[in-house]
Amino acid sequence: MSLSQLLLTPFAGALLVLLVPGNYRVVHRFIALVTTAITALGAVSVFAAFQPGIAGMQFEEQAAWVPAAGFGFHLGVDGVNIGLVLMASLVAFAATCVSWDIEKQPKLFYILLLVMTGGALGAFLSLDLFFLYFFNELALVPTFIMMGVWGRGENRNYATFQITLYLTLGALIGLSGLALLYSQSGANTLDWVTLKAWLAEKPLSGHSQNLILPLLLVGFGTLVGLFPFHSWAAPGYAAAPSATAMMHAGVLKKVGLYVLLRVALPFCPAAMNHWATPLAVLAMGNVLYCGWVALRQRDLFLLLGNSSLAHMGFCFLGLAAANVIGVTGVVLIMVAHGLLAALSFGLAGHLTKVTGTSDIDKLGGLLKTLPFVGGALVMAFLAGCGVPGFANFPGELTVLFGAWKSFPIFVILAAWGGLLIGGVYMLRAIRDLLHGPLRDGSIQGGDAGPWRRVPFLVLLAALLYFGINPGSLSDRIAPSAERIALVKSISAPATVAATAHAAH
Amino acid sequence: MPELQDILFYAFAGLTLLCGFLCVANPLSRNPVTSAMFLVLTIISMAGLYVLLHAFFLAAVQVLVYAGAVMVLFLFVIMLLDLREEERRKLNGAAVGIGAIAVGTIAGILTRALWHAQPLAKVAAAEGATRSLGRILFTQYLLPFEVLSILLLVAMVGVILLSRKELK
Amino acid sequence: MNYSLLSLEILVTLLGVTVLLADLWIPASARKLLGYAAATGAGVLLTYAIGSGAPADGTAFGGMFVVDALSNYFKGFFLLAALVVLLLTVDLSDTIKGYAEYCALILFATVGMLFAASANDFVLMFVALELITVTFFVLVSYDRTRSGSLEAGVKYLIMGALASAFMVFGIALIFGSAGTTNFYEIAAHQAELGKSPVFLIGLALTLVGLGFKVAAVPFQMWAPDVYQGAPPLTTAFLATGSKAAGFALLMRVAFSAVPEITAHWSRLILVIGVLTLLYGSLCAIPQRSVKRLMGYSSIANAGYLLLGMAAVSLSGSTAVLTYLGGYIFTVLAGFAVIAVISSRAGSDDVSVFAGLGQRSPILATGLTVSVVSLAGIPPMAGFFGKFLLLKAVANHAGTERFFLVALLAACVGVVISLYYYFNVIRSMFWPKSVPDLTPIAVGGATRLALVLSIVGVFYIGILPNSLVTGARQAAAGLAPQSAVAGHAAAASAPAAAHH
Amino acid sequence: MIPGLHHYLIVSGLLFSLGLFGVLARRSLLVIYMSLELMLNAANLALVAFSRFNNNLNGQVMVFFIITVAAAEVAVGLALIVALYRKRQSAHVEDLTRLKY
Amino acid sequence: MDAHAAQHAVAASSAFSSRPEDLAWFILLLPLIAAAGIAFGVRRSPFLSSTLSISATVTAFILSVALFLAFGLGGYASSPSPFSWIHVGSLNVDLGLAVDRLSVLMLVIVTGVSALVQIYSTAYLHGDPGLSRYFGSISLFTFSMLGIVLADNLVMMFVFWELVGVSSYLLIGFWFEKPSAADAAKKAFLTNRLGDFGFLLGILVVWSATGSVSFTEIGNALGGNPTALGGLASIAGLLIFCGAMGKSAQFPLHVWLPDAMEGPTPVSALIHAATMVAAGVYMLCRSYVLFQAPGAWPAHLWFLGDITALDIIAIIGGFTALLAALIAFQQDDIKRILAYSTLSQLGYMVMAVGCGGPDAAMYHLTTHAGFKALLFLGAGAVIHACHHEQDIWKMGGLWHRLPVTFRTFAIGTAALAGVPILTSGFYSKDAILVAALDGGHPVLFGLGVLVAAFTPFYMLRLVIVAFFGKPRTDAARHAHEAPMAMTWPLIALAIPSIAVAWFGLGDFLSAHFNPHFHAHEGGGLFGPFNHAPLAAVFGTGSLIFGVTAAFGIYWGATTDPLPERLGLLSRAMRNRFYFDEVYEAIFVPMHDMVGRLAAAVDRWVVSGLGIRGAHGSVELAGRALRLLQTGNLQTYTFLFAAGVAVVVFVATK
Repeated sequence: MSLSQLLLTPFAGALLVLLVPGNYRVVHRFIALVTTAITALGAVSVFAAFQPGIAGMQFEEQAAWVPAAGFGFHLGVDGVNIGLVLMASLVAFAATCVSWDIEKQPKLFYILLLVMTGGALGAFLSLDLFFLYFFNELALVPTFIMMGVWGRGENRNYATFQITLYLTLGALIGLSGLALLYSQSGANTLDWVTLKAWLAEKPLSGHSQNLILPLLLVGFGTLVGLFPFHSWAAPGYAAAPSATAMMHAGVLKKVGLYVLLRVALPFCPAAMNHWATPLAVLAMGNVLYCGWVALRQRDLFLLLGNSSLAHMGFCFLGLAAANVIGVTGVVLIMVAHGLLAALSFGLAGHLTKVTGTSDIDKLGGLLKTLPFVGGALVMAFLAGCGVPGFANFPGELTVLFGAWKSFPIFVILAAWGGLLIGGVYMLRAIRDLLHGPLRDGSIQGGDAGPWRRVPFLVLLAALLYFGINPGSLSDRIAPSAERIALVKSISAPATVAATAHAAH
Repeated sequence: MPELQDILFYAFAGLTLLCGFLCVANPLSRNPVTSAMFLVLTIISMAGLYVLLHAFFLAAVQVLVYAGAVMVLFLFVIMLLDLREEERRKLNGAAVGIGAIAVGTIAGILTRALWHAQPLAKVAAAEGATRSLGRILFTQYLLPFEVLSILLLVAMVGVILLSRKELK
Repeated sequence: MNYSLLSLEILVTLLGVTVLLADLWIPASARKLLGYAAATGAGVLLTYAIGSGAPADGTAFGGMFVVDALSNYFKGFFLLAALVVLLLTVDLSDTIKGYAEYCALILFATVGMLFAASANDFVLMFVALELITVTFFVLVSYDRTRSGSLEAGVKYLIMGALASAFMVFGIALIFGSAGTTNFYEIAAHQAELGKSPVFLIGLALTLVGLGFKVAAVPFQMWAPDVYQGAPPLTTAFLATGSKAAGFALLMRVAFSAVPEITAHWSRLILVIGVLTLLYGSLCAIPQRSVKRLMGYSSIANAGYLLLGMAAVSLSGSTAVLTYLGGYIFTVLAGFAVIAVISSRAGSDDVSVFAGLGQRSPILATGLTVSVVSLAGIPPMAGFFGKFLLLKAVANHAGTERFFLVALLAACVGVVISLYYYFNVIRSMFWPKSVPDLTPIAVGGATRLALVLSIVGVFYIGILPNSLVTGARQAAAGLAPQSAVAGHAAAASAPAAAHH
Repeated sequence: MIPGLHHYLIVSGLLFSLGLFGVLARRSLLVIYMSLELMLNAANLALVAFSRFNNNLNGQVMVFFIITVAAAEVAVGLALIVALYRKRQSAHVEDLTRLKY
Repeated sequence: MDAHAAQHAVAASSAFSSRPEDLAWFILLLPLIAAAGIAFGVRRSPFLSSTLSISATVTAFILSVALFLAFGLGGYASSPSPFSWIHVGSLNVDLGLAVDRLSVLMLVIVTGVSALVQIYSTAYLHGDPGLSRYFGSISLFTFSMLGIVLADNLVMMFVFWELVGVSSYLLIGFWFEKPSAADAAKKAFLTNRLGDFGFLLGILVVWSATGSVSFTEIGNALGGNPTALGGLASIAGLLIFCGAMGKSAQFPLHVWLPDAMEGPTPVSALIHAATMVAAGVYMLCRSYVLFQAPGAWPAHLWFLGDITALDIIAIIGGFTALLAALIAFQQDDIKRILAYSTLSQLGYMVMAVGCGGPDAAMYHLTTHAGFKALLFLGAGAVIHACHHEQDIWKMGGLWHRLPVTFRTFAIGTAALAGVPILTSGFYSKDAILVAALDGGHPVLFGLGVLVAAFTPFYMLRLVIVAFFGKPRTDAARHAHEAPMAMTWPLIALAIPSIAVAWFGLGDFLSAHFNPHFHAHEGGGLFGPFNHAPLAAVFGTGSLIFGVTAAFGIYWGATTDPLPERLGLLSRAMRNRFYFDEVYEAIFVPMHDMVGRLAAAVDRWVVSGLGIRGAHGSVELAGRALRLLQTGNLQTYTFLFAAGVAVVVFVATK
């Protein structure tokens, strides 16, 4: 499957659903499911065909688009995005499976979901930064409408608007950064490959970098929920329907990081050096602050939302470290967290549907009545607090290794946040939600039936596969990470004095 | 010793401004009819200025079209609507004051700049002869002239539409 | 003299007159035919204008009338706007009293716009603008049984006349200090003229008149009231044709006649642009009337366009033109829906749009597409235009703080606008109260107009190349840009090099 | 003092300002409309003066256009005001505030 | 494919060649296969689950023994070639196995105890609805523990370290509906996490200094340059030790272990006696090379002077040993007594490591694994017989009702108490005392002797109260001996409690740490008295003292006389010296308080003031600004004129 076919599949599916009249509900559902399944299989095949150990782009496709304005259509994958593409398509498939029960206007729902999927895939596949942005924004309206029409909770309207406006502001500020990049580079293109070659010859001036990077950091950082621009996330995910939360928390949120990796690191190296420490401080804001906030949440979705933010802190730390280990770790986390977030939001959605509430205080002992969902949720929670075997662990570990030389103190704090604070709220959630005696909380439905397990099993399998064999990802990532990292590799062993000094 | 036409300039100019002032801000009457009458006077005294500027044809048009047709239209409407003074509400002093400041600023800017305006030609010789005016109008300015005809057509249609009692 | 240059203007005038006269013979029951005829005529002329029939570049009437890429670019859109609005009138013909006259007036206003696009002289510009304005006096107050329409008409009348008065005085001063009113001749002497305060005041007053047309702060006050009060189709035409004509003239004056002075005023334009977009966006937030909302939105959009003009560069002008192109489709799609709904419900309160998703998918799609495009979200036309505008502003943001601030302000403005635009979507898809869910039948002509606009919005959003190429040629046709002094020249240099 | 170009222009500028003041200060739509006419006339005066002193008849042609446009505007405008008066029994600006905010 | 990958492929193919050490792969993976098989296959059948799990573990045990024999007799160490786990820049983590004396010994212990415990569990948990889950977890646990044992680098060790934490979490929380069990599981996991936190940082320090995480390479790097760790040498050691502190429940992270007794008793036997808690000690021994490097502190910690990391470790170990023994004095719950005893013994081992005797620690670990598992399983049999009664004061007179249990329990007690000549416990304990003495820690030696006296005291208290005297409850009166599946493992475990000492295990281990080690002349059963008579005599003396005291106080007692005699001290002992209370009062509320603060800030400042504020002010601005739009033409004209004035003014300036 070529990349353009991969990208077009969801859109074609959306079109197909659009053409089927509104009362053929099963057909809509079926088309959506088959489309995402094909996408997922296609992504798996691309992932398998991807040659590890090569730094450059593979499966490139290019077409002129708006030559008058200097934009072209350019698809391609390297180590940085291949895993993300795979993750996105798996999550999309899972999200479609989870949406099996949508009753209200299913046609519209599936169209929006497929458009969202296409947007996410497009953002990761596009090498022209304009298209990257284009596809990312494409998913905005579906998110908005899905949250509004199918969302849950009292606060839905506010949360929907908040997430939409907040993310747009972030995206626009980031876009300003990209536009500045366009004008300051003088390359008259936003094609990443061309820009990379161009800027290797004529790097941006320090002034330009210092202008562009803050915009990128704040803008795209907001998309990821960089502290203190994070408050959209938790209430937003709490209000979103499961599929939307899965797609957004899992996939779309990563686009911001992806842009930072692609643009901020290689194109603004000097400014990145300059901003690394502030960025690391903000990353601590995510890890510690959001972790602490998560500690106090009594709503399952708010807890998961905040924990998801805390995980993003590791990504920012890796980004600040900016060496090949850190960058590889960031990508690993992005893939892992995408799968994990989708898994947890999907399970939490199921649980909420069955019990009718997401208030942890009203629930308890659910592992007894929902052995599969509960068990999977336990695994998700454990993965969330960085237990080995799940893909998050190698990612976080790698980031810590990568950042250790530059930010020992922050690594200590991050390890504290990840191991301890994360452990506390995740285990508390298990304790209060799944363990203990069964609460009076009314349980109307039952455990997930065999078919309902498919999405969760797929995500779990992927999490476990990459957790046990992270090399299958990191061997693909590392050569490409080498190209965008500031510090190519840490020469080992470094002088001990320097380490001792850094530890002060 | 100022020549006659210089004196006439000051006379017409003074009259124009005075009548203009009485038209917009008559301290004694706020009756629209009074305003209209002073507007007619302004227009007529302006025609005098036109004459001083050798724009004889325009002076005639000014009196005929403006003072004659347009102002009659105004008066006609005033009478038709039976409009009296703006007696009902007092003038808002603050609004008038602020308005005066804005207007004063614009007037200040304008007079300061216009005071230094220099003619482009050495000799002021243009004569508003009807023949030469007509030639320019129907050669150089034929296009705007034709567009104006559409405008008049529109105005006609518009007036009919707006005043017809019952539309089909 | 080459009269073929004026073929479009002449043909549209004839079409208008024909419609006007045909009404005398056509029975009342067949009035729809007039609308169809007018629309067909506009459609034919549109295909003629954008096809092989486009007049070749050239000037007529001593350089007063010019045909170039810019004029052709705009003329296409004017005809398109006329076509869509005329199509929309068809299904509403029963509610329009004096239907033939309405169609004819639309066509006459179009003639004014066509002339405006080609005007290369302050006198022709003034006359063309007056033709548009006076026609709109009538069009705005057309629904004279509704006092809102009349009130809007009077407001437009007074404000329009005031703006005209300023412009006329400005033109007088320009004429006096330059000795000519021709753009090219003025461009030739702009170096000396730039030092003459009389000329500068005259130019400023003229731009005030144009600022009124495009509803730029602080000359925007009329827009919300008039948009709200006028019949929806008039509003549609006002928001598209009249506004685009304003920009056509603004660009011609700014970049063709006095590019150096414009470059000098770039900060002023920038500040006005920022204020305009913020004003429009902020005031729109609490609106319940969708037409009034569109009025404020129109102000906000003028602000973005002014930002592109303030860039004083080829890329900026290209962006303005591209944006306008997409904007016209977008607004037409929106007003098509607003016209249908508000004439049905007798109100344009946002609540009457509740549940539209179920009542009529095509109307819901139209309004959603329009609103999303206005908000600047891909893959709609609005996105690409806004992107180019921001990019043009960003070109200077590296060197000028003002532009960086403007860039960020524009971002904030977009976000604010998203708030009220998406509120419309919200009230369509998840209204606060359970709406009336009876289906709405949509007539064929309306459907056609809607599809045309929606397809246009998507086409420009997804495949903007042809539009951008056209816009670029049009912008490049504003010749003296390469000679722009100061930072503008430096900024446009890379763009020109790319070209 | 021999009246030169600037004298005429000053008169024109002052007249223009007077008209503007009328527009701002008066409440009757008709008087406002008259004030607008005054502003147009001020422009006319300037044009005629320029025409004379610049030795260029084009200005007078413009005045001709302006008068025509003004006449057309007045016709439409008055018709509109009459229509409004019929509907609302008022031609005062304060009564024209149904469309606001 | 590049050279690197090719190398891996070769490594992969060679991993399963015929070398004996490659058996280790099978040993490691068998329990994992069992766990996966249970999870995805036979979950619905408890019988199949248990059979699968047990047969996998037994096979692993047999293979371990084979491997042990191969290595124990051959005496060489080797690691199979590694699989790549993650290779990025200078971070290279391979999945390799360290097969040497240390690990093969541990393999035998882990698989052996695990197999016995599982067999025991089939009876103990007979009929429990979660049996399949239990066997799945226990297989997972065994796998993780084997992973720790076999890991050849710090990161892999950390991975399995965490996995052990998780699987023990699952096992402790096996009866998750019971709030106390759920809480205990959580507590165990989190306390362990605290240790892991230090461990991870230690790995980072070591990696950044030596450039590697592999034990062999670290050893080589430190061998080449003993000061490679520089000023962080001691810190690194202590950080690594943090991990051990968590798993091996050293003060101050000891609080989880007693609570973990909420899990099923066989679980306690397996993880809280023989394996998981031993992991810390094992890890210290495995990374002993780090502690051998010359100690050094960062400049601003100069005041620590000559104190080495090992000294601190020894002190903590000794203190834990004493503290736990004291707490054990006054516990009434049979499992808790054993738990504190375990703590105490672990402290002993850690102290041994700190005193420079990792071989002694490993020795004691080995013997302790046998008899402590025995004791726990015995306790389980008692509890089982008394219908889940755990209070020893509600038992009594069980010795003739539970003959097998009593006899084996007595053997275990004797071993734990360190009865000379007869039991393995004596030799390993003696080795520790010798290590303390040889290491030049007379105070710690004294402490060790003291603990050696306390141990028989509290163990005999348990035996006397539970097994002798008259039955004090109906449950005790009607107790019946456990089924075969439970007694058989007890017997199997009783054998090594006695017999281990007869093999030269101490020398076997010493040879690992010291290549130049030569066995003492005249070893054998009386070796300790010959080589280090001081230690042996003190050890024996303290045993006699403890036994005497216990018999004196508890023989025939129906209630505990100590509280009256000791007063406040007894209360403190009973209440575990209030550690839990202090932690409850400090750590948890501290985090919660910060969390509360953060949540409040997030709600009121970031979301409230920031977002809602921005939203509100924008909306307010909109509402205010639109008031300009009065609808009055005069406002409009005025603003228009004002605008013109401003624009013209600016434009002409």
